[in-house]
Amino acid sequence: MPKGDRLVLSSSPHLRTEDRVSLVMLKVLIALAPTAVVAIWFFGWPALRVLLCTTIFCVGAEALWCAMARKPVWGTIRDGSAMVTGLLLGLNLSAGIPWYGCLLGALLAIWLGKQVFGGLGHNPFNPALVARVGLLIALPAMMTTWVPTRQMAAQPETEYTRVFYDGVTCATPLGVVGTTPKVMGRTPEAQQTFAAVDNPTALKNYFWGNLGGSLGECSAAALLLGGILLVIWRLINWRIPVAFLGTVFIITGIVHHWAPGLTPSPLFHLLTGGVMLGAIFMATDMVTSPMTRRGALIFGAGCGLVTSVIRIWGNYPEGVSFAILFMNALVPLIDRACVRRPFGYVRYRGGEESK
Amino acid sequence: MNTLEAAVLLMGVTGGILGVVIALAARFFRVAHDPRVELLIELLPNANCGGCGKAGCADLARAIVAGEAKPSDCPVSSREAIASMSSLLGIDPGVAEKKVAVVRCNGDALHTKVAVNYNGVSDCASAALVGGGPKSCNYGCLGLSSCARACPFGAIEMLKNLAVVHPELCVGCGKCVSVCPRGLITLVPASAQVHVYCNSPARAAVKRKNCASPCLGCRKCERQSPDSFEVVNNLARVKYSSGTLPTPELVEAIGCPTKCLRSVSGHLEQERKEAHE
Amino acid sequence: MKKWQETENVWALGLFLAAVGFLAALVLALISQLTAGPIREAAARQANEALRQVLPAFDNQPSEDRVTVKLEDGREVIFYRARRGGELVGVAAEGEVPGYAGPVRGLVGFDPDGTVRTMLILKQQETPGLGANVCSRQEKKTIFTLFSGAPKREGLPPNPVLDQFSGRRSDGTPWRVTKDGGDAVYITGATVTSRAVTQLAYELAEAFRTRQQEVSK
Amino acid sequence: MEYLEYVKLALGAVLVYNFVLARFLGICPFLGVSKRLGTALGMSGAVIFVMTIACAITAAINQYLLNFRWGEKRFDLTFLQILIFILVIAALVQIIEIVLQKISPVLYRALGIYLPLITTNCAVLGSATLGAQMQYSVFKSTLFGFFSGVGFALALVLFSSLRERLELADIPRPFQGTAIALITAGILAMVFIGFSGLC
Amino acid sequence: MSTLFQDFVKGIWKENPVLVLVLGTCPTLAVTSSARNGISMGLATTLVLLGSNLVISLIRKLVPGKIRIPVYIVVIATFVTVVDLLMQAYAPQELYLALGIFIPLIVVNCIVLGRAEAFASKHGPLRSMLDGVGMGLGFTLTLTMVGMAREFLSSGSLFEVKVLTCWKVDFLLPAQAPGAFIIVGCLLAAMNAWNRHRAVKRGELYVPPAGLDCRHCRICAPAPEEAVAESAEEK
Amino acid sequence: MSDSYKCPVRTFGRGIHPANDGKSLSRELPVRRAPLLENYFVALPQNIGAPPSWVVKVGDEVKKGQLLATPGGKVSSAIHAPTSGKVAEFLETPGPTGAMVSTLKLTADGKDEWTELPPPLDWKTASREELLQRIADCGVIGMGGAAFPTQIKLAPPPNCKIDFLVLNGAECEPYLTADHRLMLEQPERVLTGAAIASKILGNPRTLIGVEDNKRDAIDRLNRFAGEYGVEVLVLEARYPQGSEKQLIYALTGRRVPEGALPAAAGCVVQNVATAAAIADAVCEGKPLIERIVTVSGEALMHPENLLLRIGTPVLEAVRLCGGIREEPGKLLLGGPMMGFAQKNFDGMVWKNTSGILLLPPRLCVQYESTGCLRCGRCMEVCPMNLVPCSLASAAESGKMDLALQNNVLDCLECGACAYACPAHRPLVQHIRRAKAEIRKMKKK
Ligand SMILES: Cc1cc2nc3c(=O)[nH]c(=O)nc-3n(C[C@H](O)[C@H](O)[C@H](O)COP(=O)(O)O)c2cc1C
Ligand SMILES: Cc1cc2nc3c(=O)[nH]c(=O)nc-3n(C[C@H](O)[C@H](O)[C@H](O)COP(=O)(O)O)c2cc1C
Ligand SMILES: Cc1cc2nc3c(=O)[nH]c(=O)nc-3n(C[C@H](O)[C@H](O)[C@H](O)COP(=O)(O)O)c2cc1C
Ligand SMILES: Cc1cc2nc3c(=O)[nH]c(=O)nc-3n(C[C@H](O)[C@H](O)[C@H](O)CO)c2cc1C
Ligand code: SF4
Ligand code: SF4
Ligand code: SF4
Ligand code: SF4
Ligand code: FES
Repeated sequence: MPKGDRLVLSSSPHLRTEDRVSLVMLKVLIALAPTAVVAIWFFGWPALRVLLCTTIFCVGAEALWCAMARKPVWGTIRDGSAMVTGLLLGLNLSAGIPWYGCLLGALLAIWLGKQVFGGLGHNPFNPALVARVGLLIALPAMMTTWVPTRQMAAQPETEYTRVFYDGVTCATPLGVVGTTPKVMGRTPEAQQTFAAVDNPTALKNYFWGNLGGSLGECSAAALLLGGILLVIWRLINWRIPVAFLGTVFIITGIVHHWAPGLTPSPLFHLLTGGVMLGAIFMATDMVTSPMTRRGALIFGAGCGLVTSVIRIWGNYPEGVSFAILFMNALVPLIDRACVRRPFGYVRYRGGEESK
Repeated sequence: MNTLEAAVLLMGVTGGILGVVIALAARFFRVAHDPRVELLIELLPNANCGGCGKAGCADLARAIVAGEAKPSDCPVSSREAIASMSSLLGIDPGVAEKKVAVVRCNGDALHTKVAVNYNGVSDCASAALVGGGPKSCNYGCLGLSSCARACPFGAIEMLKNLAVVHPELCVGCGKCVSVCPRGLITLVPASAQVHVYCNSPARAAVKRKNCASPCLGCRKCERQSPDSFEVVNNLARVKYSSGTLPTPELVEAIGCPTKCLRSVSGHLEQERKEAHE
Repeated sequence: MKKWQETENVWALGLFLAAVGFLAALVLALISQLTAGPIREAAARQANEALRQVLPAFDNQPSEDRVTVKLEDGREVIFYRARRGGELVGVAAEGEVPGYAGPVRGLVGFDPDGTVRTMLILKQQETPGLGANVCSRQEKKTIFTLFSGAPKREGLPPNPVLDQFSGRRSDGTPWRVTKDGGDAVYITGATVTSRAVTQLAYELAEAFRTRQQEVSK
Repeated sequence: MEYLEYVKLALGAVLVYNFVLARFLGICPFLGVSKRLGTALGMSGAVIFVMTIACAITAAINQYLLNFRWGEKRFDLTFLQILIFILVIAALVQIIEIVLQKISPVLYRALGIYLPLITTNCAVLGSATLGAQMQYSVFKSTLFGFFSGVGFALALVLFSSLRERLELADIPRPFQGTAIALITAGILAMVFIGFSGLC
Repeated sequence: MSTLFQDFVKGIWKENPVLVLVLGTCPTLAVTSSARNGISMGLATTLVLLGSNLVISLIRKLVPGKIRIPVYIVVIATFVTVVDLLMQAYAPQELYLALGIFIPLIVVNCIVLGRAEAFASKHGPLRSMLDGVGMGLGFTLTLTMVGMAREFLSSGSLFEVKVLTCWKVDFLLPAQAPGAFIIVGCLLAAMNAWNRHRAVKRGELYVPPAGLDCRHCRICAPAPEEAVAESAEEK
Repeated sequence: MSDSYKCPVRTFGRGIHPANDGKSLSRELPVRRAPLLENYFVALPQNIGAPPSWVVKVGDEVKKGQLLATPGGKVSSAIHAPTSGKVAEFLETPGPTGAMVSTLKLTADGKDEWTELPPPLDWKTASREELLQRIADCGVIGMGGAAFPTQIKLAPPPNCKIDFLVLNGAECEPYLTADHRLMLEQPERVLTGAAIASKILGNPRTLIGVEDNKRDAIDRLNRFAGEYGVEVLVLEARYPQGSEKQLIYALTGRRVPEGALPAAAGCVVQNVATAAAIADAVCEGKPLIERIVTVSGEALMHPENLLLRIGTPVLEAVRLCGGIREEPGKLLLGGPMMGFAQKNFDGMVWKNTSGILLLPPRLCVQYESTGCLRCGRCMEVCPMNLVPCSLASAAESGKMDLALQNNVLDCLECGACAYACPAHRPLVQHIRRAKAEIRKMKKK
């Protein structure tokens, strides 16, 4: 007969899904793996060093904060969100970042971006992006010095490599494009520069990953693979990346068409810079994006709009981080605008019922 | 005309116009503001605890000036503050007797069994909705410190899973009273030194099974001092509204068999001591 | 009769405020007249301060003694002439080129023969820590120099990009940074600003060379 | 391309040189009335309204009174700028309050309670002074005031909705209240830096 | 003596206008990118406070209640203009430019008007001056502190002197706008933590600072006892 | 009703498929009548609404089926003795939710003698009022969980035209198979009850919704359904299909308006067991004193579907199933999704107790919850289209007004959200507290 000494008293439901936060984060890490591998393939060991540094520092920063705030350290580390933040932060940096840049980034991400707000789930802004933007403002020189890929160094010199690569450092395509109108204005030479970076060969390079920039920006192919995994696992709302990329495509397309010489083709915009990484992995961070379907569309479109505006007219060659953070700030408003009506809510009597 | 004259002229004219305008504005506005409201807000504690039943201190100030409330409705203000508010308004202070809260339960971790592992929200009201809470006594303190969190003055301390009020910190705002799902907390006159630390109307045998220090309803106290105690529903109560409040000495003399009739200080002291052990 | 402090007479209040305004204006007018001189001096000092740094010692007011010339593309260059004892000892040229985040405005001092003496950036909005480093000349004080009382160096604090033009003269071939095939050093990550500064130096030198007659009157 | 200039003025005032997040003006009300979205909306309306009018009037004063001509002679009374601007703004706010109360009690109830907060607020005097410093014409100054107000409103509304969300968050105790509000504002300021170069 | 001393000292910690009352936030954030700017701004404000408190306490018996505030504003604006003119004439030019628009904005700094209302209009000239200087120094101290923190955290230097010479690459975040918010936020948090720690240690009740709201600022409104005394007098 | 009704939706969308459905433990086991026990504990009130009042006192001898308590108001229901015996005492015991209730201890005399029952009615000829009165006299209440007095439900306000009588045979809760066995073994009782209820309601279209994981029951029902004018509809299995609003939507495509009763959508929903009880009451005059209960769970030695008398102690039910296999980690009254965890084995069977579950410790992990990820899964599964995570965080930080604004009162407490939450947030507990506090506030 039962003694009843092991009974647990808890509220219904008494069954729970097998899914856990740590599992969710593990899946995100798996989806990020192709991107990380491609980055290491193109940039060599320095890339691995950066990724390891950011991940370890982020987990360490989380542990340190929890120890100071007397929160359960292991319980917090275990959920794996710090690792995801760390890896994403690493993918947002150049392979040439020294270790202390990684450390500062990790502190910014975990402390300023996440833990002051109460930790996992409470942060209104994407921690990895807070760190990236913080570093961009704090250490602009470090954050705009890009390392060429190993393959680039081996290539014979062409017009294409000339605009990018000066032996030690290299420019990102967006960097070239961003400074071009400043230096040359909307002149034929500028168009020539555009043509040098925006042609089928170059685009193919960008797609597979042979270009300068952040580790995570390099291969659109790997990012898409990860994105497909995330969608299959139902970890992200596909509306966000679709709306994001779609808006960038449309806006840059319009500007490219109507104001030639101001910006390269929309395909160029989709394949370069952080837009893929941002749209697939960072705008979709569930903590900092709207939950409703309509909200997701608005959010994605907003990200695309701000990204395009900054890329075309702003000082910064790349606007994805700013755009996502800006839209993060709008999330509470979006959520408020897209309230869900409960089942059975009747707006018009007799008329068509609302969903 | 030189710059100096021009400047002086300009400012003189502007000043004059503005003076007139503002004076006119002041005249228009005279009714809009009652300065007494502002003064009262300053005199109120501005803790916005809601103990008065109004939406914060400013609202009470407005109500007092409008004659809908009395300064003494604020349970938090000191007598002096109430007196000065009253004199400000020229009304009778009508100071209510100071009240403090008391948690009528002895069921700390040593006395009352915890029947099961509770896995859920750490909040008394939530726990009470789950099978009546983890403790074996269904009337006693759940020990999940909802009241302590609710108290704006930090007057409730949790000792071994039992809420204990520090009477010197408590201002009698009553916030804790409304959060306790067991209705364990009552406001009593601050002068009362003795309470019955039990809330269970169950039969003595049941109570004994669940708790090491319940009120058995043995009527020992009622027999000794019928003016101060009464026993209803198997449970002794101090008659707070009667003129004669029991003293700690009386409690000594009665010698409650389960020690659930105790003085405030004795209770606090013992709980503290046990907690530190 | 009510106390004055509680008066509600509109005209009395108006008058009082007028009087206060009157007094305030009086005080301010007086003080502004007193400080007018020093303020003008300070402004002049400020204007000449930059000139003093790029020109040899002079005894005239170069900020008054200036000519403005228009370049072909319509931009303006201002030349300030420094004289000692009436004789031209140097000329400073002020001009503007687009930088990374807005215009970069600079001043270049020349010897009368067109040799660059020094260059100074007056106004820029480049990224702090990046482009701004190209433009700034800041004394680096440390506690060591503070305590050891290192001798105060002559002239301006050094800046590798700005200082490299000293001693050059324009001969009509544009100066370029090494990256663009020239010989001017630049700061990695701030190529645009370095280019802008180099171009500014060249443009001013070239303007001085082509208009030497007009300028060094 | 006249309109382009106005677009740039608007973008500059709203995003790039946002009053609160880039210029640090009006921080007290920004922190004080951003706890509820509703309050923030009311305050935003009041600020836009007052700033627009204040900029228009002060620009006129600056142009016609502080630099006025008497026959041949020009008087430079700019040293009276601070004095006269603040007096005019203070009076203006009071008058607006009265007028609103008389002509539109609804509007008064929506905006009126915030009006006294505006007098001692850097933003209004700041926009007037900046407009004067940049020698804007009266029309341009009015636009500047309006768009600066919109920038203030944008920051305030964004911030209040964020704060409403933060109220549900589990913020470490020392950071609760104004501290976390400032930190959030800091991150928001970082974001707004991204807009540099748009104007 | 002791009251005089208290008048002077209270502004420095107990009623510190920035940290305790979170007022005058704009200059605290805007001009503290370096310690030198912070100290200069603080001193300019102190000067204004001193002058306006003095004059207002002198004329307090003369001013009709209805136009009290406009008159005070005129007085304050006059002093601000004087300080502005003096700085323009005699202060280093780049300092004047760095403080920029925030000198005129001293007029609307709640601290200045607040002290005029709450203190100078009720006390004699000596006490008012002490109060003004005390509050001003409290403000100055805080601004300097914030400036030092920002300067040190961004480049390891204090008052433009490199203290940590090994610090090679400047970390520009604290020196810029976002850094200002974040550093002041962290300072507030540190102060909360410290006050709480102290209260707990002393076994006292810790009352967290009220959320910022005009109603919680005691500067503009008279202190309670005085208000009562006053209203009693009126009767 | 010649034209065959086409079920427009078949399922309600959203909801969950619990991975561990647990029904196989007891699905194949025929209902067994429990032997007579020594003591029964009958709690009062059994129904939702006004509590009835005892009409017996300590020491009274009662017969099986004798009235123990009469209804204490309109929305109230009678209670009858489960067996013959002596009233031993009245106790205060905690109910399944922990609220204290008055309980009568009945010591059986072993004779199990029926009292004189009212005569059977011919439902085809009896009047509507007669039928309703009989149902009331027999103490029939909703056995699907809500325990609402059936006679009230079957007499909807005259302004609501009832188009559908829906029999709820969904039994979507994992582990529970009581309704399944009932439909399989006694379809005619169920269908008779349905026909009676249908007659009372003025012969609306009568549907019975059964999930497609009970194929055998569907076949059995279909064999008889035509005779009774009832249509059997197959639903996709999905939790919480059995909730009346969702069931109505799945079967008829109608939505019950927010805050309204099903009658507003022209529907009345009855559990199949209730229908069987109606049939017993009308056709045999038997009061509701026993019901089928699934006693199951991996910690139990032999899970079974037992026909238990109301008032059977839980411990005895466990004993009847051969005791335990391992020390249970949870004892539940009801199903695992909505049932109540008990802190001891002192409980008893109520009229709406459909299951007694003993879950093994491995299914009773002490969950630690992290902060909400805002992943939206709770939102996706919520059958009421709410945003559970924001309701819960509003409740957690004490913002009941915010919760109310977000329609917390519409929550069914079905638990789908908490089931799906990867952060293991105690969503339902927070929501329940919010609802309780809002109700308290509203009362004030
Ligand atoms: C945040 C940011 C700030 C920048 N600031 C400057 C700057 O102040 N000056 C500059 O010349 N380039 C600036 N750049 C532009 C890049 O550093 C540019 O790619 C760099 O000048 C390298 O160009 P290159 O390929 O010609 O070497 C900035 C870029 C970024 C992303
Ligand atoms: C207070 C209350 C009043 C009710 N009144 C009626 C009623 O008048 N008519 C009716 O048919 N059902 C009534 N019901 C029963 C509901 O329709 C429904 O059966 C009950 O809420 C349980 O449904 P559930 O188990 O799906 O939650 C009432 C229920 C409650 C709680
Ligand atoms: C989430 C949820 C699930 C339910 N599941 C069932 C079920 O599987 N079977 C059932 O008969 N009633 C179920 N109910 C109860 C029904 O909503 C409704 O109360 C009942 O079918 C009415 O019939 P009754 O009055 O005969 O009990 C459920 C209620 C809720 C809220
Ligand atoms: C799909 C997905 C995307 C994520 N993206 C990010 C991200 O961009 N940046 C980040 O710091 N964390 C990300 N995380 C991890 C986690 O949500 C994040 O650490 C929280 O924001 C911390 O509260 C992501 C998690 C998931 C499941
Ligand atoms: S007294 Fe009440 S509220 Fe306080 S801990 Fe005990 S049960 Fe909870
Ligand atoms: S203990 Fe209760 S009554 Fe006393 S101050 Fe705290 S909340 Fe108010
Ligand atoms: S919110 Fe309520 S109705 Fe919605 S899933 Fe959760 S428990 Fe069910
Ligand atoms: S399922 Fe859980 S983690 Fe996801 S949104 Fe809902 S409550 Fe938050
Ligand atoms: S200092 Fe208060 S608003 Fe600027």
